[in-house]
Amino acid sequence: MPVDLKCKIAGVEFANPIMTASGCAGYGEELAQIYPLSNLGALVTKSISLKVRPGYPPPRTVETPGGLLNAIGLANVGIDRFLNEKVPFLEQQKTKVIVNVAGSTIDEYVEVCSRLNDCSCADMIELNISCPNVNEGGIEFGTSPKLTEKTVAAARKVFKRPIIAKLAPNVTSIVEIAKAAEQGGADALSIINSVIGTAVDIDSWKPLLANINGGLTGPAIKPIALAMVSGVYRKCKLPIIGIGGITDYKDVIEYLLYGATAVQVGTALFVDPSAPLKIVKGLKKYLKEKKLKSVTELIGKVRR
Amino acid sequence: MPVDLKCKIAGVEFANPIMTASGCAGYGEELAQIYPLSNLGALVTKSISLKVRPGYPPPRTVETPGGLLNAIGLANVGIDRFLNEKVPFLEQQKTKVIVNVAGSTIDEYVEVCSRLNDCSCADMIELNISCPNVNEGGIEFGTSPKLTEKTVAAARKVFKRPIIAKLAPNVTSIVEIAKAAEQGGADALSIINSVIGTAVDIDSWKPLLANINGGLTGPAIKPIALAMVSGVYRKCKLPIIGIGGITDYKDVIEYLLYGATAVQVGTALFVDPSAPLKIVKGLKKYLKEKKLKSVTELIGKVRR
Amino acid sequence: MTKPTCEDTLVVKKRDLKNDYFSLVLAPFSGAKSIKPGQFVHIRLPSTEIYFRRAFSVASVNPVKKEVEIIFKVFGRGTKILGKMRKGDSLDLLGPLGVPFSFPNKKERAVIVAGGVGFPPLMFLAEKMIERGHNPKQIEFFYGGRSKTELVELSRLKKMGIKLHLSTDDGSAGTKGLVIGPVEKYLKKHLNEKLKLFGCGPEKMLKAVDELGLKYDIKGQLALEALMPCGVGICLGCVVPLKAGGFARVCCDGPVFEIGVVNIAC
Amino acid sequence: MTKPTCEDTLVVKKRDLKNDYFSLVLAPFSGAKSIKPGQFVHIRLPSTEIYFRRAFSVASVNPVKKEVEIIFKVFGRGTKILGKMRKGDSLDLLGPLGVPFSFPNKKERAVIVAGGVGFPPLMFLAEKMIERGHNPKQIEFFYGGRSKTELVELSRLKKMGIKLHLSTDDGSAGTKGLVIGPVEKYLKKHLNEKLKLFGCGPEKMLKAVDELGLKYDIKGQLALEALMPCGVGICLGCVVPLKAGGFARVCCDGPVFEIGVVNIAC
Ligand SMILES: Cc1cc2nc3c(=O)[nH]c(=O)nc-3n(C[C@H](O)[C@H](O)[C@H](O)COP(=O)(O)OP(=O)(O)OC[C@H]3O[C@@H](n4cnc5c(N)ncnc54)[C@H](O)[C@@H]3O)c2cc1C
Ligand SMILES: Cc1cc2nc3c(=O)[nH]c(=O)nc-3n(C[C@H](O)[C@H](O)[C@H](O)COP(=O)(O)OP(=O)(O)OC[C@H]3O[C@@H](n4cnc5c(N)ncnc54)[C@H](O)[C@@H]3O)c2cc1C
Ligand SMILES: Cc1cc2nc3c(=O)[nH]c(=O)nc-3n(C[C@H](O)[C@H](O)[C@H](O)COP(=O)(O)O)c2cc1C
Ligand SMILES: Cc1cc2nc3c(=O)[nH]c(=O)nc-3n(C[C@H](O)[C@H](O)[C@H](O)COP(=O)(O)O)c2cc1C
Ligand code: FES
Ligand code: FES
Repeated sequence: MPVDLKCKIAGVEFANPIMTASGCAGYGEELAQIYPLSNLGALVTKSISLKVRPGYPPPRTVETPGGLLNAIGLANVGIDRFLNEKVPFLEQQKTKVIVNVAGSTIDEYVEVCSRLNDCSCADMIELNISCPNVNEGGIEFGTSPKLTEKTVAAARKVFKRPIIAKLAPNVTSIVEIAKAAEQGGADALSIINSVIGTAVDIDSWKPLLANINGGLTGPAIKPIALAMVSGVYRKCKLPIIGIGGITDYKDVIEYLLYGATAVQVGTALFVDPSAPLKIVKGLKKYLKEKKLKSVTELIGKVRR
Repeated sequence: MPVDLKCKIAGVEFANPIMTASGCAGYGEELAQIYPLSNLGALVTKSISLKVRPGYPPPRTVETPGGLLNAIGLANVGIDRFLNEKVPFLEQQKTKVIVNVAGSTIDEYVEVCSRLNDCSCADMIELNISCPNVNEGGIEFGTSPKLTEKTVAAARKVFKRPIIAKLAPNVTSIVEIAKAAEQGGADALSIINSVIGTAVDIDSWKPLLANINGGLTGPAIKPIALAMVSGVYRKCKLPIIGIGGITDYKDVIEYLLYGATAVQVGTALFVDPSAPLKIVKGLKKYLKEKKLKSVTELIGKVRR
Repeated sequence: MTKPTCEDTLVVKKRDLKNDYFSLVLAPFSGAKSIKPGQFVHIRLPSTEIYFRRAFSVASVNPVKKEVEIIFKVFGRGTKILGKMRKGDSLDLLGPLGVPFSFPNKKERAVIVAGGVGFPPLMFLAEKMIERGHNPKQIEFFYGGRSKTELVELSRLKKMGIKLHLSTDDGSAGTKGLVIGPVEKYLKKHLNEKLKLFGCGPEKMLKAVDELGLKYDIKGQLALEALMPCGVGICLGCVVPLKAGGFARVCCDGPVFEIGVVNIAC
Repeated sequence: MTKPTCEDTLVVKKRDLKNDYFSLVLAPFSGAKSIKPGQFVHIRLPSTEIYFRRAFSVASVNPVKKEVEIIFKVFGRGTKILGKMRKGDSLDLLGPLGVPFSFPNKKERAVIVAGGVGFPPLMFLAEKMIERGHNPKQIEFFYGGRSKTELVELSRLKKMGIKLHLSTDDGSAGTKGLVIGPVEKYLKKHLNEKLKLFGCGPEKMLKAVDELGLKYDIKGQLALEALMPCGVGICLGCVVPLKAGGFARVCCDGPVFEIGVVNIAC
């Protein structure tokens, strides 16, 4: 009997629960040269902002034990060029497209979201609220329940299809932020974005990232992300997309057991662009071995 | 010319900046069988609570990429047995002793601290505020600036020698907690305690820790800890003891450059109980190569 | 307890026993001559992929050549790397660690129960008992495994002159079924003798041996396993619950415990 | 661009060049025949200790045997592991990646400037140029290193019949001093000819070649290096600043860039 990998979030159906994480697959063009994107549950784009952003100067990345530190600086082509240059390509791909949106003011989020509302290619948007708010002294939207709710509510007004709020882990209570996002009208939650970290060169005494601080990602953060997914799953009803350190199908199962409906693969794509294909294979094998019919049977089934 | 590894925190002088982290060296007895504790800057004891605590059932640990997840449950002998059974041994060791204190109410902290005030063996105490507060629905003392300040202030009243507040990383703003500790009268800060994490067995679907959630430590968390040390150093005047993922002397230098005055080695002791000795050697060599006279010349010298 | 030492040693001999079992002889280890049966060494793998050490019971020592032998089965990530080590490779050893077995009185009959990869410390125990003058015929060595291929070093055990009782789950060698059946049969027959039980193997087997000891009032010792981050008593990660309440550290309060003391979970 | 493939290959030949330099031949790699000089392969190390791949320029290919040669110097953690690989070990290769050099017109004189471990792609370039009919005497190969022991594969380069100009910082071989001195001298003498510059090596050297190209108005290309988490253009981690503003990805907008385009930092 064939196993079923399909999953559904806010009414959108995905061929499988494996998505690429924002910033880890560009706009899909490079991966499409390696394998058809129809293999993915969804492609999540790099964060799109209102204006083009060149990003931070190099060095932008550091390898750390079990992880990667990055400070890319939300480099992206901006909404205009995204719609003109990237959407035509994405429209041809037989995969769901989730457009990740970044902003430095609520107005910017709104503007980008309303432009995307007219772009049917964007099946969903994912709000990256781990961005500094220029109107509030640079504090991150995602560290304040109030700002989180406001941002999601504002996007909600202009974008008619489902909205995912992508939560940052650098908070005292991610459950509180999750509830604020739910309050604001989010349809789903992506958990987590990268963890703040840094590193310094002991010879030159210079930070190893031009931006000094960066985001820690990769296997090192998986236990942290899992605990956050687990916490939110028990306190909040929204479907969860688990993110952080996923390398193989075993990691995916951990996320599903703790309550995720789908997952995103980020840093692992850098090591192996075909990781999602291997994960899908592994999942199928696992389900067969466990005599499960559908991947959805794993969701939240951790034995406490 | 000999290099100088001595460092001073709140008037207490340490032979070198390398201490053992709480919970990672017991009460010193086991390490003392391997090498004289005079090799350490200080021995930090396991957290001491008012009553004896057996700790959580096994499994208590999981190996993760670049790290360790633990849920020991603050297992310790309690203040009575500590004073009767462990202090006589510690008094004979030629090293500074920092007694780490845990509590589930402010009263418990106060009681343990006042008992320690009469024990001259305790050169300093380190308040572990990453403990659930039973009077406030189990929220951790260290996640609330108010509770942090109150706890430190209460300990301050009864303990006359220097007090270190040990901060938890699972907060939105560690700077805010650091300032609250300073406000409460702390003389120094230990940054950081372990990061909340979890893991699950994909065969049995049971969490890999009996307590489900645990604390992530080891190399995986070093970038996170460094960013927190760096942030607090720039906003708060208290001396900092850097903790998290230190394995070799290079890690120590990163902490010092970002502003730590001393460091603690935790998880690495499990892999190599003699790690502090090797770190001291490495530090000496580095200082010579860099033509520095004292390890204190590194503090905060990152080139931003 | 002898002071543990931490040293780089070399693989001086490697034997590929069958079915993923290997024997490695490591030397020179200055702590070799003080190692007693039941004690273990904590081995750092030459790969930062595996951050924590892995514990292995000592299977034999050569005090003159300062050699330590371990026997293991490839099981997970760490033992896989260990299985690929070649003669001349170096390994960082910490040991000897843990509480050893107490040797039985020479008049006592030792009933040794080994399950699968639990046999190395018991083989070492038997060898040392004989060296100390215990009559090999007074050593009943029950050795069970899933199937014939899971029972290794049989000729070595036979050469010791001990009474070897094999059993396999599938009946491919010795008695068919779990090792505990023949053990209980034996105990029942010899209840009038002075017996001492020794066990090492899977938890289920240990629990059964523990129960047999209590049921027939036979004293003895069990060597336990646990995940051991440190191996020296400082992390409290390796604990097992005690029947009397509280916990004990397997690495330094054990791994050898008296029958009836530990609340063995299965 | 050819579609990159990701495949397990075997080490079919290993040569220990001197002074921590090694050559590895990897095969079979189905992408081998399409690889052009300047392109690189991204290698996954057989150790999860090293999570990210490491990039290596291709030094030669054998399209029939589907072989890919890389030449590297042991430098950090990854190259250390690579240096310990033995014949028969397997390595996961992703490639070919990146923009290759453009071959110069056959009438142009190629002035190739190689610094230290930057020589492999340039050796490959010279080889392919000759294969395509370029007169070896029209290839001026400047090869500089810290000292004699840092210049490897000299006999191989000599056999190609190209004009080899060696230089070392300490004067132990060829001209004493940085390679850039002899290059400038040569350019000045031959300004009336049709010249094309090619460079690969340390940033300081690349910056100097870039400046020479602009100063004497000689076109050419430089192969850059950067830390490359992905190698395929998706992480934006490998960027270099452009003189015109903005950044370019070294892995897929490069590693080969036209002279005058990149703002080379030192
Ligand atoms: C005192 C002692 C003596 C031992 N003596 C021997 C011996 O003589 N020969 C031998 O072959 N083995 C022995 N072991 C077991 C050996 O340590 C494990 O096989 C080894 O730790 C497995 O490591 P790995 O990296 O191969 O597996 P991993 O990949 O680390 O583990 C695979 C799975 O097994 C679990 N696991 C890892 N270690 C243990 C453990 N110690 N107990 C239970 N589960 C574990 C992990 O959590 C994981 O889920 C002994 C263990 C102890 C504590
Ligand atoms: C397109 C390209 C082609 C290359 N071709 C060759 C080649 O043909 N032969 C060869 O020997 N090397 C080549 N390199 C360089 C090679 O990739 C590095 O030597 C290798 O990444 C170092 O890895 P490591 O693990 O040994 O060092 P690590 O231990 O990772 O690094 C040690 C230090 O070097 C830094 N570092 C690591 N990689 C690089 C890098 N790529 N550039 C600058 N700094 C780095 C690290 O940040 C670290 O500080 C090439 C690099 C690129 C990008
Ligand atoms: C290089 C890089 C760039 C990223 N860029 C973005 C981004 O633009 N927007 C965003 O929401 N998340 C971004 N992320 C975060 C990832 O989407 C993901 O949340 C994080 O990497 C954790 O997953 P991982 O451990 O699988 O990489 C980026 C991560 C990396 C490594
Ligand atoms: C097994 C274990 C037990 C610990 N117990 C305590 C404790 O009792 N009190 C405390 O303040 N910190 C405790 N910690 C946290 C450490 O002191 C330290 O802050 C943390 O491990 C980070 O440092 P590391 O990465 O060097 O291990 C414990 C850590 C571990 C791994
Ligand atoms: S393994 Fe650390 S206390 Fe036993
Ligand atoms: S290495 Fe990832 S974009 Fe170039």
